[in-house]
Amino acid sequence: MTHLLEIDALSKRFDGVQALDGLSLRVDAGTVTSVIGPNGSGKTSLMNMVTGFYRPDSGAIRFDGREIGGLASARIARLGIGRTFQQIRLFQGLSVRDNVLLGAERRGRRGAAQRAGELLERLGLSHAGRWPAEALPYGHQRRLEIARSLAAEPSLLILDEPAAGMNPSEKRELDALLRDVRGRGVTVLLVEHDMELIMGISDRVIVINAGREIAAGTPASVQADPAVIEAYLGVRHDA
Amino acid sequence: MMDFLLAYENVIALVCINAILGIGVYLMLSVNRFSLATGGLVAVGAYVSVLVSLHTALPFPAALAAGTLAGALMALLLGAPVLRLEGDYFALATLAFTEVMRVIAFNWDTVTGGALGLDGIPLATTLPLLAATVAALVAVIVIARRGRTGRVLEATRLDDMPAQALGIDVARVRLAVFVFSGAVCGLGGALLGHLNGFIGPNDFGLQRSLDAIAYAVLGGLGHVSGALAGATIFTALPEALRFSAQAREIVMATILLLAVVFLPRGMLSIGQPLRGALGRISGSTRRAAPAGEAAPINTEVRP
Amino acid sequence: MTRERNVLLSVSGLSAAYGKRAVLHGISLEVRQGEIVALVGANGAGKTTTLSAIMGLLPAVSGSIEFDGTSFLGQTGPAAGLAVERRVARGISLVQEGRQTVPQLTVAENLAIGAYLRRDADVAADIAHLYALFPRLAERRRQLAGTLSGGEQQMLAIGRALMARPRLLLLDEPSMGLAPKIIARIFRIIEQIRAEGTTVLLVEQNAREALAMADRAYVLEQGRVVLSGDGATVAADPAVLDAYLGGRQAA
Amino acid sequence: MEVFLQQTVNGLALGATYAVFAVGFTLLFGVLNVLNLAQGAILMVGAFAGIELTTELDWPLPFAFLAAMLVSALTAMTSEWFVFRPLEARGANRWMGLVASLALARLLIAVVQEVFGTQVRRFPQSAWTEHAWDVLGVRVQSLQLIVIASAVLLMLALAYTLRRTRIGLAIRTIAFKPGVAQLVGIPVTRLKLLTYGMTGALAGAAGVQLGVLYNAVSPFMGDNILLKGLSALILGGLGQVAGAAIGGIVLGLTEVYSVAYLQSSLRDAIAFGAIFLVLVVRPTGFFGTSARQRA
Amino acid sequence: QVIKVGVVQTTTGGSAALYGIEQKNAIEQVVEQANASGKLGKLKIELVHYDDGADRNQTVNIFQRLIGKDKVSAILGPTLTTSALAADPLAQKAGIPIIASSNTAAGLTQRIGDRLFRVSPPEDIVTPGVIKRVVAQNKIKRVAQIYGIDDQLTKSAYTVQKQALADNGVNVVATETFQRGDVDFAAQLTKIKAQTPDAIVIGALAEEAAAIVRQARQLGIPQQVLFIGTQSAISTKFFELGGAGAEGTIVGTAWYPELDNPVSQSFVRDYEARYKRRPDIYAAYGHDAAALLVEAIRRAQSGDSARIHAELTAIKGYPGVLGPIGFDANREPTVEPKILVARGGKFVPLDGKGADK
Ligand SMILES: Nc1ncnc2c1ncn2[C@@H]1O[C@H](COP(=O)(O)OP(=O)(O)OP(=O)(O)O)[C@@H](O)[C@H]1O
Ligand SMILES: Nc1ncnc2c1ncn2[C@@H]1O[C@H](COP(=O)(O)OP(=O)(O)OP(=O)(O)O)[C@@H](O)[C@H]1O
Ligand SMILES: [Mg+2]
Ligand SMILES: [Mg+2]
Repeated sequence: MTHLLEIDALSKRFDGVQALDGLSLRVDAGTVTSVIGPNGSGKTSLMNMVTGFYRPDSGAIRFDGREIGGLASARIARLGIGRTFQQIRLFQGLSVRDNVLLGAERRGRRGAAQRAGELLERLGLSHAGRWPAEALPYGHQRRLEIARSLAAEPSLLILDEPAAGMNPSEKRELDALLRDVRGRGVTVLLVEHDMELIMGISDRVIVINAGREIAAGTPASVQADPAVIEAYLGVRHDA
Repeated sequence: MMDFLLAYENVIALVCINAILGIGVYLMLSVNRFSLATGGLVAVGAYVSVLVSLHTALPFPAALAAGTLAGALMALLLGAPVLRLEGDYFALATLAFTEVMRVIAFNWDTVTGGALGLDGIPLATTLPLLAATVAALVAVIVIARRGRTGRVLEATRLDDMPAQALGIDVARVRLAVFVFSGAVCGLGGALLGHLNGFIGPNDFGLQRSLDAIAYAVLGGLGHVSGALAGATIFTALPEALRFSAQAREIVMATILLLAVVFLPRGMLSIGQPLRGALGRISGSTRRAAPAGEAAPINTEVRP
Repeated sequence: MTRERNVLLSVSGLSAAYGKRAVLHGISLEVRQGEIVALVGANGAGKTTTLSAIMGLLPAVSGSIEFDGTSFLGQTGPAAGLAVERRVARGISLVQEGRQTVPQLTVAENLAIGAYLRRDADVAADIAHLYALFPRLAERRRQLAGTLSGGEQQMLAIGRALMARPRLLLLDEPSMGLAPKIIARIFRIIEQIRAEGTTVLLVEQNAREALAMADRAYVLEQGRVVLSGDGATVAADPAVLDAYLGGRQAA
Repeated sequence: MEVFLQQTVNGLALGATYAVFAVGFTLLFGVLNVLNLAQGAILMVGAFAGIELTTELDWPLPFAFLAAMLVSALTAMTSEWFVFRPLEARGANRWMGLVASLALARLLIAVVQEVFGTQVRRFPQSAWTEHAWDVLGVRVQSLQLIVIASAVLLMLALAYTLRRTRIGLAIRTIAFKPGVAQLVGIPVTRLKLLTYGMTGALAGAAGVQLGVLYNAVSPFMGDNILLKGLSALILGGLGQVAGAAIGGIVLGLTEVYSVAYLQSSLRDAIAFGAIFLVLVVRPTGFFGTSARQRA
Repeated sequence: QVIKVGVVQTTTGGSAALYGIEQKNAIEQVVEQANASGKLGKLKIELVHYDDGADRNQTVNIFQRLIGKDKVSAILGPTLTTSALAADPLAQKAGIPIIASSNTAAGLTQRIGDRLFRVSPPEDIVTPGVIKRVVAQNKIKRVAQIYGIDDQLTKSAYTVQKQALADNGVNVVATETFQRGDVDFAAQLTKIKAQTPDAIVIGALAEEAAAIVRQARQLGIPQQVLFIGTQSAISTKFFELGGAGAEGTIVGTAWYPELDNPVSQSFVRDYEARYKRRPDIYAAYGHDAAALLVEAIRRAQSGDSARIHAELTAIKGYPGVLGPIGFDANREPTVEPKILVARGGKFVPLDGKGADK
């Protein structure tokens, strides 16, 4: 199997904080790979580096065999990496539909409109197409972010805590959506704290702590790992 | 009619030129950058075109082209380092640029004539030409905003970070818009230079930049027509107030202030419902956000 | 004690709207002294809106909000409510959804402004206490809040609200974005502050824990209260079970 | 060497006035999040108040100085009340605020001109303001010392207020996130008004300082200082109070040294060129921290 | 019959308003007196004043309006030379005579054309004589120059001064500049002081010149270093703002308030009575501009621009406040410059009683 994303010995330091400390990981094409870890362990920083929002201090990031570390984020996005933000970043003041249209920006006008319609439908937002984005309830804003990044048709989709603010039934819908996305050949790199979602959907889970990998493997195996329980789960977590 | 034209020809010409400068500012506002470079860029366009007219045998269109090109080129040189700056820092860097340009104009006697300026410039700028220029600019912008370009600009204006995540190279977009804006300002300068037969450094200071911003903002943000409305009102009002010789300045300032306070979305917001129907994607229709939710459009924070 | 004396917050017939869009349609709920009350519901049900209205961030269209026996809305009409900061001064504190910190202030400063209205001498001790609760914040005390990780910011937002020593704490999805281990800790903290005398109105998507801990709960759907009762009863309701507790899958 | 020292003294006195003005400017910028371009006009109003009191009512300078601060403070607060607050309540774009401040400046200048005329005025001279010492061949005027000392005092007072009192923290909170400020019980509206008052007072102080030091009080005196204030602001990093103070001093020295060692006609070009370079090298000014919010 | 005359003087918008207002005041005074005196017969002059806010674009607007709408017979103004360069050609083209009273740039009348007259003697008429005299009298070898770089008036004054200094073989040891609105000249003056010049030649308006002389003395530039200024310093403001520093400043000019000339003396009296302050030199220029126009209209007995123009050309030796005044072939004023020195709060003739040294 080919590695769609390969990260080698990635490090990043902010004054006083070693956010990432020589982290390496692989994401196989067509899978859902999850990254979990305690708050402040470096997950978002990692995603910021993969998408060009942070510049790595050292280490390599290869996407589809090509080095992308330090490239501008727009370049990286155009190579096929889409993302959502942990702190929701919608285009405030634009309608829900226009937000998605902007995601589909690189497609032709007609195609974009059609695709936006489909995505809104799929994410249950069609009723709100004309609302200003900030009028959506929090959970729906998250969905809108996902719709927007899917509109750009990425081959790798990075989701930073997509389930935050969703209730269990909504999480089930998210789960279904992610399966659907994977089914369409999009690789998903997921950051989450929701164990049910993680355990249900992940093909592989990587656990980091203080910027370093402490465990990796199938959901079941990491869940049973005492180091993971100690650092992250607190108690054995059954799902 | 003839009489009216005779008495107000220059006012109308100034409305057009100011509208062009307002459009230059509008362009930058449409990518969320507050440019105070107008004065400097207009100076570059004006001096270059006037020098072409005075020192070469080239025809007027060539002088116009030279001014436009010079404005664009200057914007390119300036934009490369300066556009990295965020929000207000960008505004202030462009302010510095405008001031430096003014000082250069005062000091470079042999070329600019210093404080004495340049005179004897052929009066080539005509009303039809000005009107056509404004119309053409408005048309280009309205058409461009309709489609893809409009959406890209809108995303760039609203929030850099997600725009980049969607593959929009906001830096490139801004530079392109700045260069276009520079060309517009350069053209405005060239036209201005050939309007009255004289130019001097004091025509191009910070005041010019601030006025241009007032045109764009006062008319109504979010649409080119705002710049037109703003330029018209701003330019014509002092003339309309000619009757009150001394208190004119007070009246003028008061009207401006009231206009801003009572029409905080710009003069065009008088016809708000109409516009809402017209420009959905270009519109900056903002609903009331719940209090406590600071919804900053710009991405920067100031630690 | 009479029942009246026991009620700290009483909302009745509350309606609220964003512009023309009505969102709350006559909500009534009560929070008694020393209780933990949970408010659950789907996305968009109006939970956040309810808290905003109680806090005064959003004017109520009609209905009444009484805190500790005094009305927040006044006689002069629905919009003429008590200003937010006055409600804070009366003893209500809100932790907003989505990690609302002041990004440009340091962690320590964020905590300090939480105690803005306090004039007692215990502020320093309270800060120390908070650092003990959230050691991560202690490590980062000089860091600008805006550069914290999502979870760290959430801890900070909760900490800031606690610094006000409120009588009634409104929590909007406090567990959001926190690691499981921390979530467990947050819930313990909530119980602990209740034990120390603070009343809590809790909005949570993590409904299972919330309901397990709550004395009473209200279920909101499309701006209406559709179910209420003590925590266990609500948790046992089949509809709730399915929608908010992960249904059979988790049961 | 003597010349250098003399120029340094000149630069410090000039820089001190810039600093006082810039500090008020930056404070307001921090809270209002708008560049209040009427600040120069507010300074001018203060200077006129000072001059009227000293020349027409024969007030001693120190009292006139305080009164001028008060008048400017009231002017600023009035403008908050009638212009900036309604604007904000109507959800205006911050650029609208900027245009409003321009209009306000125009109005203030026009009114002062109408009332007091266009003539340049000066403060009365007295023995103790005209005194000068020759120290090591450097001419130090009592006025320069007074101006520098009052500037330092004002800035220390402000720094103390902002850094060491809860008001200061509250003001910074309002500046950054008014929503949160409300939620912790900060009386946002009142504190904003207070902040306007403080910045106005600083502008008034700078106005009198400039007036006594250079004897040039005119309705247009604000235009020039506004530009200097903006520059000091850039140098110091927007919204940075300490930065603005240092920025003001640095600007004063830069101007003076560029006259002294380069060419006086390039004074502004060098000052602004320097600002330009600073921005290019350090995109958030000398003391500004990174402005970018993390993803 | 009413004859309309346009007055374009800056009364708002920056320092130009300082001398715009003075000119406007004097012009109004002259016309009112003329109308009242009955010397115009059946004619009556109506002034149409517009303020251009020191913005030459507005000046052009105003000229178009005066010509196209108000149909004026003649125009007095505008205040600034930059405005004149932009607007005067309009009047020239329409054949309407203009009399300028504060434009002093060399060669202006020839550049615009035969309709432009001026009463303010250009710097190149006044300054060379002053420099020559003072240099010879005080054996001046080294001078420093300081001037306003962004003002037409001061810039042209500087150019003429520089030429005159060169012609007299004087060594310019420092050339410093400032900009409009600058209030601090200490840096420039410190630099000048270090060069130990014999004199400082100033190209500045009254207010700036006052600040320069004052700050120079405060910085310890010794009393024997002479100041040589321009005619714009002829203003009570110069003494008020310059204080003790003003003492000894030498200027060349066509007029000063104490001028021993009955027309001037009655003008000063009337002006003081009317406006509660002493006129400055711009008021005097404004006066003569208006007086000459009134005289031309009186002679023409008509509002016809061409006839007024012809009469203006013909005027010779009219008794103005500047002395006998008329226009030469280039429509420049024929007045005799005088050299003055500041003594005890006023200007006195350098040759006269106060002139020691
Ligand atoms: N721009 C920055 N400046 C300073 N420190 C930073 C910056 N970005 C991240 N950090 C620090 O780096 C560490 C890792 O942060 P990161 O956001 O990657 O954590 P995370 O794993 O995503 O946590 P969470 O689950 O809470 O979102 C944190 O301690 C954070 O404070
Ligand atoms: N600023 C706004 N303008 C218009 N409508 C809004 C606004 N904010 C919220 N709404 C609407 O009000 C309704 C209730 O929203 P609210 O945020 O209270 O829901 P919630 O129950 O908190 O949801 P979540 O669980 O997603 O946070 C939603 O339909 C939402 O679209
Ligand atoms: Mg994170
Ligand atoms: Mg909510």
